[in-house]
Amino acid sequence: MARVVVDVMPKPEILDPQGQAVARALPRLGFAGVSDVRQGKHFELEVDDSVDDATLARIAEGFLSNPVVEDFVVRRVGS
Amino acid sequence: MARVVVDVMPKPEILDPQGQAVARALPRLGFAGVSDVRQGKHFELEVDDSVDDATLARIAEGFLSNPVVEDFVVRRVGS
Amino acid sequence: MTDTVDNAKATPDHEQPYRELGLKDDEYARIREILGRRPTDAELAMYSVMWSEHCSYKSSKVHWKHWSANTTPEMKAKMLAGIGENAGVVDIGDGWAVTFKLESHNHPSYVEPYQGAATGVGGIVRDIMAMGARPLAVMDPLRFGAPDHPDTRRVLPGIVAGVGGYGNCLGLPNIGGEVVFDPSYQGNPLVNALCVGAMRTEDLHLAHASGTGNKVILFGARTGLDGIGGVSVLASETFSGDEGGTGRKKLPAVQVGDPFTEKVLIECCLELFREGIVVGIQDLGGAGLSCATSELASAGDGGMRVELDRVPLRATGMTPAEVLSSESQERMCAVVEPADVDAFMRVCAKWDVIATEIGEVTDGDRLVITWHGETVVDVPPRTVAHEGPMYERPIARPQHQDALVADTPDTLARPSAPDELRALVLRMAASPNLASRRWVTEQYDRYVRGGTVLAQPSDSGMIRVDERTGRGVALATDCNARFVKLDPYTGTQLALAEAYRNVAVSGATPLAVTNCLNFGSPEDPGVMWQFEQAVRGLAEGCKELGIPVTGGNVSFYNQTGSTAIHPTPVVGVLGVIDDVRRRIPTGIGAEAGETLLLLGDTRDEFGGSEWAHEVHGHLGGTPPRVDLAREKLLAEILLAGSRDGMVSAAHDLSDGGLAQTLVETCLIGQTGARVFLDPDQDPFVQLFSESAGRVLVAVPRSEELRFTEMCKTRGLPVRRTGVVDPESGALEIQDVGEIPLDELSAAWEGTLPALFG
Amino acid sequence: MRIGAVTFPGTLDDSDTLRAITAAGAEAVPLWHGDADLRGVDAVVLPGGFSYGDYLRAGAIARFAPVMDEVIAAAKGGMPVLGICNGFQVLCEAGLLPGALLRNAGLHFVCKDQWLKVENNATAWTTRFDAGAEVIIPVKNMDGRYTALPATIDELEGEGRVVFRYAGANPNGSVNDIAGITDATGRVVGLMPHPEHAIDALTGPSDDGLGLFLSILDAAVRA
Ligand SMILES: Nc1ncnc2c1ncn2[C@@H]1O[C@H](COP(=O)(O)OP(=O)(O)O)[C@@H](O)[C@H]1O
Ligand SMILES: [Mg+2]
Repeated sequence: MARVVVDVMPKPEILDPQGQAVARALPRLGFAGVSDVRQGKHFELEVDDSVDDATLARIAEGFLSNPVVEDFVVRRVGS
Repeated sequence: MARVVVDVMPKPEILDPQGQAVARALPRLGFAGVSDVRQGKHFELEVDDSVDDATLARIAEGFLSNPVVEDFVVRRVGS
Repeated sequence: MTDTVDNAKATPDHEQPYRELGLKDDEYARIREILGRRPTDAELAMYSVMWSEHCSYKSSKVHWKHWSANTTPEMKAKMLAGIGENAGVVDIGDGWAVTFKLESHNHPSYVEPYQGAATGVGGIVRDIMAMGARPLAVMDPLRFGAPDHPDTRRVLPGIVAGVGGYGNCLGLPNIGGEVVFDPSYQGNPLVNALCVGAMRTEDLHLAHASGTGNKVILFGARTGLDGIGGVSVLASETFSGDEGGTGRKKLPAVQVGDPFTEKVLIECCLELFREGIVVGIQDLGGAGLSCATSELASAGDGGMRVELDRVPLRATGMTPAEVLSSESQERMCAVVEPADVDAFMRVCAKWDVIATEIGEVTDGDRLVITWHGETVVDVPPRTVAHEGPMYERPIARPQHQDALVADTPDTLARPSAPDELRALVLRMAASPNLASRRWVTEQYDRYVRGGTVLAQPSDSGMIRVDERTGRGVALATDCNARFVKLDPYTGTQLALAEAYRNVAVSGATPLAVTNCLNFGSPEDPGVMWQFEQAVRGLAEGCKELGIPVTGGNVSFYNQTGSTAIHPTPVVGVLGVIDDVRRRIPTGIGAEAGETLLLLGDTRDEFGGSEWAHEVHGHLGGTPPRVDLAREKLLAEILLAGSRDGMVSAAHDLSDGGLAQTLVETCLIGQTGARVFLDPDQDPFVQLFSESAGRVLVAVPRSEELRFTEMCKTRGLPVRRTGVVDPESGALEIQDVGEIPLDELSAAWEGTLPALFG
Repeated sequence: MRIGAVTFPGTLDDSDTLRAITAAGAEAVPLWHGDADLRGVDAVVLPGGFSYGDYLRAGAIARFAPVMDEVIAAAKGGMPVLGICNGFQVLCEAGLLPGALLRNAGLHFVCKDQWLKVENNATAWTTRFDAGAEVIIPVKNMDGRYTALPATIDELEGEGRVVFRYAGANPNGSVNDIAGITDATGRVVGLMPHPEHAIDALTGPSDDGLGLFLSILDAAVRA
């Protein structure tokens, strides 16, 4: 068993209203110094050792993210 | 300038229908071997070097996550 | 280096990628002729988007003569703004003006269903805001491929979630729409969106830039690289290999919407209008700033100067061509008198809306755009916005049309035994095109703003406009594209007739028409034949009904490979009702012992019917006859019935015929009924024929005689066809059998959740 | 009696809430998120919608608005506060009510006419209802699944602080079918369904929702 993390983020050129909402709110809450925020999704998968990296990439690209508007990163984080 | 990542996840004892929907769909799409999926949020912040860890923790705990139902992890990922 | 006008003059032979931008050789030559030189990159970007089919209507415009030829002065009388404005406006009385329009977002919704559909809703709402109106409600006529096709499973849930996600967050009730499945839409679903808004008649704002010295203000979201698509070939020309160059070629042509920003923008615009501090306002939709600046200038009486580098950007390194073509959402452009600029900025600041003065109205007749002090655009605005190319495309009736018409449904096997008919009632109720739309419509907020009087599953959506008097409007959109395929002229009139009837059965008086004409490639003479027939059919039909077409939208190139979709001219009809409290509901059972009356004639008409499609996969023959005089008479009778309290429920007959109407009236009203068929006519024909011009009404016992007499006097066929039976809990059709409501409900409600749940 | 309704950026049901307050016979007072001022009202309603787009979490950003400092202080001083849908989410984020509202179990936005059982008719907002009465009121939300840690649920149930429960099918997977709760004083109430959309059978499924607004008027008369 391995734990795999997939982070999915809006592509840099795509509008990210969620991140913007957070970025605009922070100064109002008294937090200075945060110049940009982007918000995406974080998945944690419990994966059988038999599942190889190529399969993980296919899951991340074809299902967990929408390649038209999102990028993704897959990481194995130990068993 | 530093990049800071905050991952926010539903607490283990809280039902996560989004993660479950993913876990249920994967076998149907022909992907075997994924036994559990949980879905949370992933934030990427561009932060001034003056912002210290305590402040980041306050942002993550008091704002980016809801401690009643969520856990969070803060990581600096280099400048 | 930025391609300036001076540079363009100095380098006349510089090769430009105009073909990649969709311009033909002669179109490019004409631009050179207009300008007396080659265009700059920025000018080329502007002309290429504004002269695209989508913005210029170059293949369809020649057919607009049918609208004008068929609009009489009486029809014009209530029209405050018509074709050519952002949206048509009609006077509904009590000092209220209503504006409404349909638009398509088909291709983006196929690429990215959620965002494509969401931004489709966002765009049509901004069109309505640009008229000075408060948006009141939206509708979403949708078409998908085969229901069990895997791609439909990808596309449908995303589109529905996108329509809902945007509209719900924006705070506009969804009051109706359509969900139609047909393999012809495989690979090319249709997402049409309608918005309706209202304003006081004196508040009507037409978008134009007049008054030398008036300021041009861009407000709303920042401008980014969204939707630039094709224009990035210019960037790759200018830059080479760096981040601003080839890397951008792969930019997605999709936009991401932010309904929250749009909601705030609506409130901000309404406050600006209330304060009387705008001369004109224009939304930024397709073609972004290219469109807004050239249209504002073109519609005004002067020129315009714009400092493009003042536009607030979201991305770094954008070129002027990219800024002009960006389709970033949630932006508006206003023309403001200098004395009002401060007040304008204060209102925007209150709503946290970014607003930037980007230019001013000039005397003269040029649109001049500068970039850091250098002139990158210097054009006569009318040549961009209004005087684009116009084509007289070849028209030819398709060769296979005769064979299609000859292949009638007459030889298809028909059921006759009672148990076969009973089974067919259930099968049809459960068929994907007739089953309950609840799975879709439950994802839409119907209550927000508190004015929704009728919504799904009623024949039309109804919104209260004036809380004091109860004045309101009703809207329906319809199109049976199979009918249009068989006979585009008649089929389009049938779409008009159905939408008209759907408005009338709610007790409202039909007043005006909008449309969204979804067709295949205009370069196919067969498609242009369908198109021309459809436009003429609609225009002439509207004249006969006495209600004008106030606007619409054309979407061409809806095809997969060389196979076009069924021609789908979606028709939207708007009606007015002086007091929404006298609306006619769809479901029966309000009063015990109501009588069911069938109005109109039932003929053996199955060409293009749902039965032929569902049971036999057959499409051929001719569509049902259309009789617009009959539709008008029906509407008058329903109006009189509603005024005098003679009608307690009404539901029209359309797809699926009488059987489906009975199923829906019983299930929506949660009440049983006993139905007697005419012994002199084939029960199958009575139950499933799709003859037009028919309505089922429920009238209280005490009104039966009076209502029937009224119909007879006016020459409308009426047949007593059943009674409402609250006790039975079943639909009982004489000589066919009894179907408990539970069983009916399971059939009708089960299909969409099973397919998409 | 003056009852305020707060407009945040992205609030949608504010005009409907003001209409409902007026229909009940009180004076409806619009309140603005950016003003730290309750304009002398006797009770406050936080209406539904998508404040700040609900982009971070429903209610998470609105909870920090200047007007909320006043609402929180007033609530602690005993002023009746009603949170409807997004307003309920804001109250939870602000800590005036326990628990949280998460994405619907079905993962879709749900808009439907919903039967509710009135479990507690002793709060400031529910005295007009009979205990155990069933009422029909629209529910419409994306994030309506009430959730709290088991100890919190036990406490709410034990103290009778569940005010409304979904009757029939649970539309969003809320724990114990919880549709609305109250704080320990019975003056701060939050619910997901929309009583302001059920004040007239012309534009809603019933006029059952009026009961909440009439109840608070009664409370003012008694006080
Ligand atoms: N995509 C949709 N969005 C909203 N409402 C819809 C949608 N599709 C269908 N509806 C509604 O469902 C009901 C039934 O639709 P339909 O059978 O097409 O109506 P009709 O036959 O009267 O034109 C109508 O109230 C219609 O407005
Ligand atoms: Mg109908």
